[in-house]
Amino acid sequence: QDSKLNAMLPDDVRKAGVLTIATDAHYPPCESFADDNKTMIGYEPDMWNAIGAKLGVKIHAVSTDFDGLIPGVQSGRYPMAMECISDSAEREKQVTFIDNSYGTSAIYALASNTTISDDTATLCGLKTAAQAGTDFNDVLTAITTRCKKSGKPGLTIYNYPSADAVLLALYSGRVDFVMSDAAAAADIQKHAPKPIKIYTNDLIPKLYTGMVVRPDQKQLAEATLAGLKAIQADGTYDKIMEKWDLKLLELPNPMINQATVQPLPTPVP
Amino acid sequence: MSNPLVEARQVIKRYGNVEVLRGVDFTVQQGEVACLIGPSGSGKSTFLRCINHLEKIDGGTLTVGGDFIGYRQQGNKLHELRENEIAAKREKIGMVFQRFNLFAHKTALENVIEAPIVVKGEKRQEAMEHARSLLARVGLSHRVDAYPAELSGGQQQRVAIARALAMRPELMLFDEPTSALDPELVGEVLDVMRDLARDGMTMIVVTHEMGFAREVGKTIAFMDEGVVVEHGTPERLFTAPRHPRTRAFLSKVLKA
Amino acid sequence: MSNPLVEARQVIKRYGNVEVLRGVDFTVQQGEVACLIGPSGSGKSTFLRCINHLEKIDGGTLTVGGDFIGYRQQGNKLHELRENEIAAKREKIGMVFQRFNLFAHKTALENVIEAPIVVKGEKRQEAMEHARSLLARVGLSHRVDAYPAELSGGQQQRVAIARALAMRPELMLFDEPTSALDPELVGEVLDVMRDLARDGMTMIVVTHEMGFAREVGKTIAFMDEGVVVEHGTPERLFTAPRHPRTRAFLSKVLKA
Amino acid sequence: MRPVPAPAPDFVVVPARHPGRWVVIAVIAVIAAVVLRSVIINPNFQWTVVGHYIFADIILMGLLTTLWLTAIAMLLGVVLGVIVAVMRISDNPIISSAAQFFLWFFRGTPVLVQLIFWYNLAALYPNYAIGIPFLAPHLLHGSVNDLITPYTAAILGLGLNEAAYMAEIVRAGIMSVDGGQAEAARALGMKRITAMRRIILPQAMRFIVPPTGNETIGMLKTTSIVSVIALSDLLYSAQTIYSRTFQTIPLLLVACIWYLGVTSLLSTVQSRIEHRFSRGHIRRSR
Amino acid sequence: MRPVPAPAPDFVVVPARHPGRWVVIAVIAVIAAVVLRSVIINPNFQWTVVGHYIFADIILMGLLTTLWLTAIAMLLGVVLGVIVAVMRISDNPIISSAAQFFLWFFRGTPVLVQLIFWYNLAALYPNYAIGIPFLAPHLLHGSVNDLITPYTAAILGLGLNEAAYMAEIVRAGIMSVDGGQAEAARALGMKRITAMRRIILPQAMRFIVPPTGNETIGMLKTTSIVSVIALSDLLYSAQTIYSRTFQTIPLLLVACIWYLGVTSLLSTVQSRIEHRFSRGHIRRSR
Ligand SMILES: Nc1ncnc2c1ncn2[C@@H]1O[C@H](COP(=O)(O)OP(=O)(O)OP(=O)(O)O)[C@@H](O)[C@H]1O
Ligand SMILES: Nc1ncnc2c1ncn2[C@@H]1O[C@H](COP(=O)(O)OP(=O)(O)OP(=O)(O)O)[C@@H](O)[C@H]1O
Ligand SMILES: [Mg+2]
Ligand SMILES: [Mg+2]
Repeated sequence: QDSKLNAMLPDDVRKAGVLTIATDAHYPPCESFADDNKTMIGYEPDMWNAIGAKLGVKIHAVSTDFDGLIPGVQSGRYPMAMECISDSAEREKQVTFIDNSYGTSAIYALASNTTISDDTATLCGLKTAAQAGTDFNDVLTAITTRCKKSGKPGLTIYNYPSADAVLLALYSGRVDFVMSDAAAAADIQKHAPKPIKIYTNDLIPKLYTGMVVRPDQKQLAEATLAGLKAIQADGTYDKIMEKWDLKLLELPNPMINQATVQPLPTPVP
Repeated sequence: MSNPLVEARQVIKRYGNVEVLRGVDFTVQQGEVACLIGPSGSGKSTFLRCINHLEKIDGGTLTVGGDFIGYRQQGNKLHELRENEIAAKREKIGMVFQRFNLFAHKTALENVIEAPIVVKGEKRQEAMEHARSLLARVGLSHRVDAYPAELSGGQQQRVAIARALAMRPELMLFDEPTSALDPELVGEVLDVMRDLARDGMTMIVVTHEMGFAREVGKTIAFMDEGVVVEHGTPERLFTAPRHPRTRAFLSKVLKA
Repeated sequence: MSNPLVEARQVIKRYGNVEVLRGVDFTVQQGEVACLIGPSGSGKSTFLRCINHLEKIDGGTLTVGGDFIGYRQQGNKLHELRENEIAAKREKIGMVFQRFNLFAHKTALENVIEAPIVVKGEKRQEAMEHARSLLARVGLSHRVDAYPAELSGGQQQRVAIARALAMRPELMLFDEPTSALDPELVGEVLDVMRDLARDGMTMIVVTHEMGFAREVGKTIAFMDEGVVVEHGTPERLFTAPRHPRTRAFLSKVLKA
Repeated sequence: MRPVPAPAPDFVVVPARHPGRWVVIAVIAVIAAVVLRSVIINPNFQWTVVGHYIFADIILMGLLTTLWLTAIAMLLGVVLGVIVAVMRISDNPIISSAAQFFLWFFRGTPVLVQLIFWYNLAALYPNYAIGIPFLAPHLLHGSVNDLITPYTAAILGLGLNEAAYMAEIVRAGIMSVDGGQAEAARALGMKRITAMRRIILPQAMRFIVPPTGNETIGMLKTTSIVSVIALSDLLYSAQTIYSRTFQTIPLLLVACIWYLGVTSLLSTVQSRIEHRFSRGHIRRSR
Repeated sequence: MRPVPAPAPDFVVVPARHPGRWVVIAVIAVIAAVVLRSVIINPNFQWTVVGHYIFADIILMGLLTTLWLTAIAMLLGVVLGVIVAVMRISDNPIISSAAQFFLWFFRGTPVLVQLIFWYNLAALYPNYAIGIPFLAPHLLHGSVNDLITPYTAAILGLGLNEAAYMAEIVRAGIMSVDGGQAEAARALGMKRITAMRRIILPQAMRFIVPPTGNETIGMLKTTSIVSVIALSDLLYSAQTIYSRTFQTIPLLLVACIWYLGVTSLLSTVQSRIEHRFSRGHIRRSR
């Protein structure tokens, strides 16, 4: 605990000594329920606990369906939400991001499918799926654009409401490959009923992901950012990312609303 | 003879544009049995329903025991009452329907005790005792726990009479109480009504049972096309009807 | 006289453990009008319903036109028919109910043409013409487009008769066709039935209208407790009933 | 009875007054005004965003999906529901148990599971083959995934599920029709099935229509469950947008506005149908 | 009529045979066996996983949530539904329009939206204050977020929504009771509301129970929508597990088994209640 950091917190949070964070604990390895179905595990829980310790508050994490998440933040029911939410200019109009890592995606296919490779050309004309409303769809659109440019047929894209529905479509042979979070690779491979292979692609961009607060909660955002920087400084951040095998996604110089302050390049199809 | 319980003057009732009652004049004395006869559609039921204000009248005056059922009188102003205020006034008027209308989900006994308990707030025990004595009076002591669907028509109608009597009414209205019954069963209901008349109950009976009307009725009124065409004692009306319409009607009914 | 259209021998019908018909013997000749009388619950309706196999009998034999309605005869074996095979055989038997049972969602005309079209496959045009003539015959030409709820009881019953006649039946069954009617309206239905009898229709009529039974009935059968107690010509039965139960019943009904 | 008395003295009738009503009207009006005002000025509702999306292509496409899915699922539900209801009250014990099993199974499992099951039939049975044993063992065969498109899965899942609920409604309706009607039909020589179709069912409609209105309006919202099989209805289209832009509340408002519109329309249709089927049923005075 | 003929010759009655039935039974049995076998041996169903989770604490906790949410929501729905239905057919135009508005609004919007709305009322109105103007302006006040817990939001959302659907069902039931019953009650001096409570509603129950059974069984599944306000019912608990383990199909099977069990129970209860309310209503022979 750092009393200087503690002083940065808004009065109500500091007095209560508890910070409520909303999440949807259905996305390993970001967060999911442990076998007891009470404890949340994942790199984000580790991170929010570490930051909470620095700020001198207990973290109270609540799992809710995504549809309730943003209204919950906007109504003040939850001061903060954290769910591997990727930062974008559009979203920054609604909430303020405290970015804490990179996020990226990967291509998953059945190992029995030997025609697919890292080369975009091998994907043209196939059926694919991704979770609705995610940035994965932008990648799929980019792949289609490149295929069309080279005179090949584009992708047929299906959208599902959850990551597991996307994977089920892959296992049942309904689609040839899917696009999902790269961070989840280990879990997916471990639990898949059929062998899975993972591919990368030069059209897959890097994004910032972070926690979100209501735009008028400047003070909370600044305090959280300070807490994040503190755990980076003392090496806790490194340990967490290493533990979850995510060293590649470490964000060295976190900021508030980084997607507009320091935009990342988008690969050109 | 100077104590009219029901007094109707120039009662008018319309449904939409149709004038169903076109100025009914009708008086019944305390303790008297008045029979209403007339062809189908002449307005007999409608008039009966006006008496206890199941229908609102559109003209004329209609009092029961000197009281306007649907209004509160203040000087020469009649303030219309609301449905719930009228409900309380209906207690003193019993009504028996052609189709019995017993409460289908309640046994005979439950049918009889229902209104005394929920309307008058009688104690259950008291109401039960009274109900049992009424059901005995109409000859149904052995059927108190039967549901209406398990009773014959005649038995149902007798329960309906007991149900109306349970409210200790001053006036009983009967709307063709036997016309839905098999001929065999008619007798048992008329017997009960005869009995009531003997005990001095004021009754208005719409009926096609000319024998009953002749025997029990103190006066008979013949209605046609929304007016009382003719009235008088049974002897006079049945033997020397004055109006041609009365004559035509009687010849048709008495022949059948 | 040697041509029985309906022949019942020792017909037995049970509901659960209760024997409702306890060996009914009954024969009706072609072109004859037979009336069934008897107290309530004696099994008159049940027997009528057995004739067109709305109820299955549990013993005895019952034929219409020499044909077992519910069975196919092969040698001395009776093969039970399935419901749909029986349906076809019911065509030749018309039935009129006490409560009319007109199809509530269809106009008078539609009620009459329904069965000829869907059962017999008559052309709509033909069926309409026939229906109109039948409705004219029962005096309802002006009400062909009315729904049952818009008709008086007597009118409804006349439509019901026209509906049964539309199937050109060989036999008509009437189950107390006038007992749900106001006395004024009884006449119009009985007139239609008289007319039918005059035209030679074979009819079985359960009725409480003793006047009609006496006038039109060729034979009268008195039923009590599930058996035909006594039968004979109207003159004989009404003036000199042999059985004490017949006597008791007649005295009660004729008095009312 | 007395001789007719002189005409009644002229009373003046004062109509019943309902002072309470006016108070209630006033209170409701005030509350409505306050709520309306706060809804309009409350920045959380982001009315400009609502205005921007209300006629957006993706929303309209979603609405279309909602509408045709509802229409087809209800059609299938009603038709199958009537069949199952009639089977359920059949005298034939096999037919009636088959119907009961159908009811039990499809009412008893969540429609989500049914959808996932149909859609992913291929995970369980990747290929199908219909044939005549020994002669032509593989007359028809192919991949189950080709056979079951998202559309067929959606229609099967929603339709069969709805059929189970409708069957219960239709059964209750049939039981409410007076027994004399069936009797009269049988006495005229109609087969059971004809009597059912021509006489009983049309009269049962009076009892069937109101709960069916409920089911239809419910189905309008239930269709959003097809998102699990990659179809996008009205609500899900809104969700897709706000999961990207985080404008949850205004986009839910957009969906609500459309739902309310369609519901109003359906309610009007319902009362028309109700009116139509009450033909011949004049209620006795109350 | 002829003299009674000699007793009938002894015919032998051969009961109707239904050869079709046996064929159908055989076919159904074969199909059932094939399906059952393929369900049992198909590795995709992962029966060991099903066995592992069927009595898992989290599943049982979810089941409990489902059950009490269904119970409370249906209770609120039925009670409010009856009130709204009675208001809807009131002679008083204000009361009846208020009821109509309620129906329109709550049937017309998705329950998801209603839940989010209630739960996040604070986004719109962060604080509440109830008081007497001028005298004690802030008799009761506080944060709306403290007032509306997930539980109150779930009960309000599901209950009010259900009330709208129930109101329509109750209205249809009331309309089906013979008008003579109300008339008789009025003639005995009962107030409208008494007649409704003691005479009309008990008889309307016959028509109300079957669709209410539908609603209850539907509600059992609808409760899973409370996941948006951080409550976890049976289905959502299963989803929580498989979102981690990706054992989608066996966990859905676990949920289905419980749903089927509860549905069977409810169906039994329903037919008992139906039986009870048919008291005094002997159907005339068919
Ligand atoms: N609720 C109503 N709306 C419109 N017209 C009505 C209504 N009730 C009755 N009428 C009409 O009023 C007239 C009188 O009906 P009423 O029932 O009083 O006659 P009635 O003398 O009792 O006949 P019946 O002997 O057939 O019972 C009839 O023409 C009838 O059609
Ligand atoms: N479906 C049934 N189940 C059980 N008992 C029945 C059934 N139908 C009729 N009964 C009984 O069978 C007996 C004969 O009834 P039925 O209706 O044939 O008499 P009825 O002579 O026509 O009498 P009514 O003149 O009252 O019509 C009665 O005791 C009746 O209670
Ligand atoms: Mg009348
Ligand atoms: Mg009978």
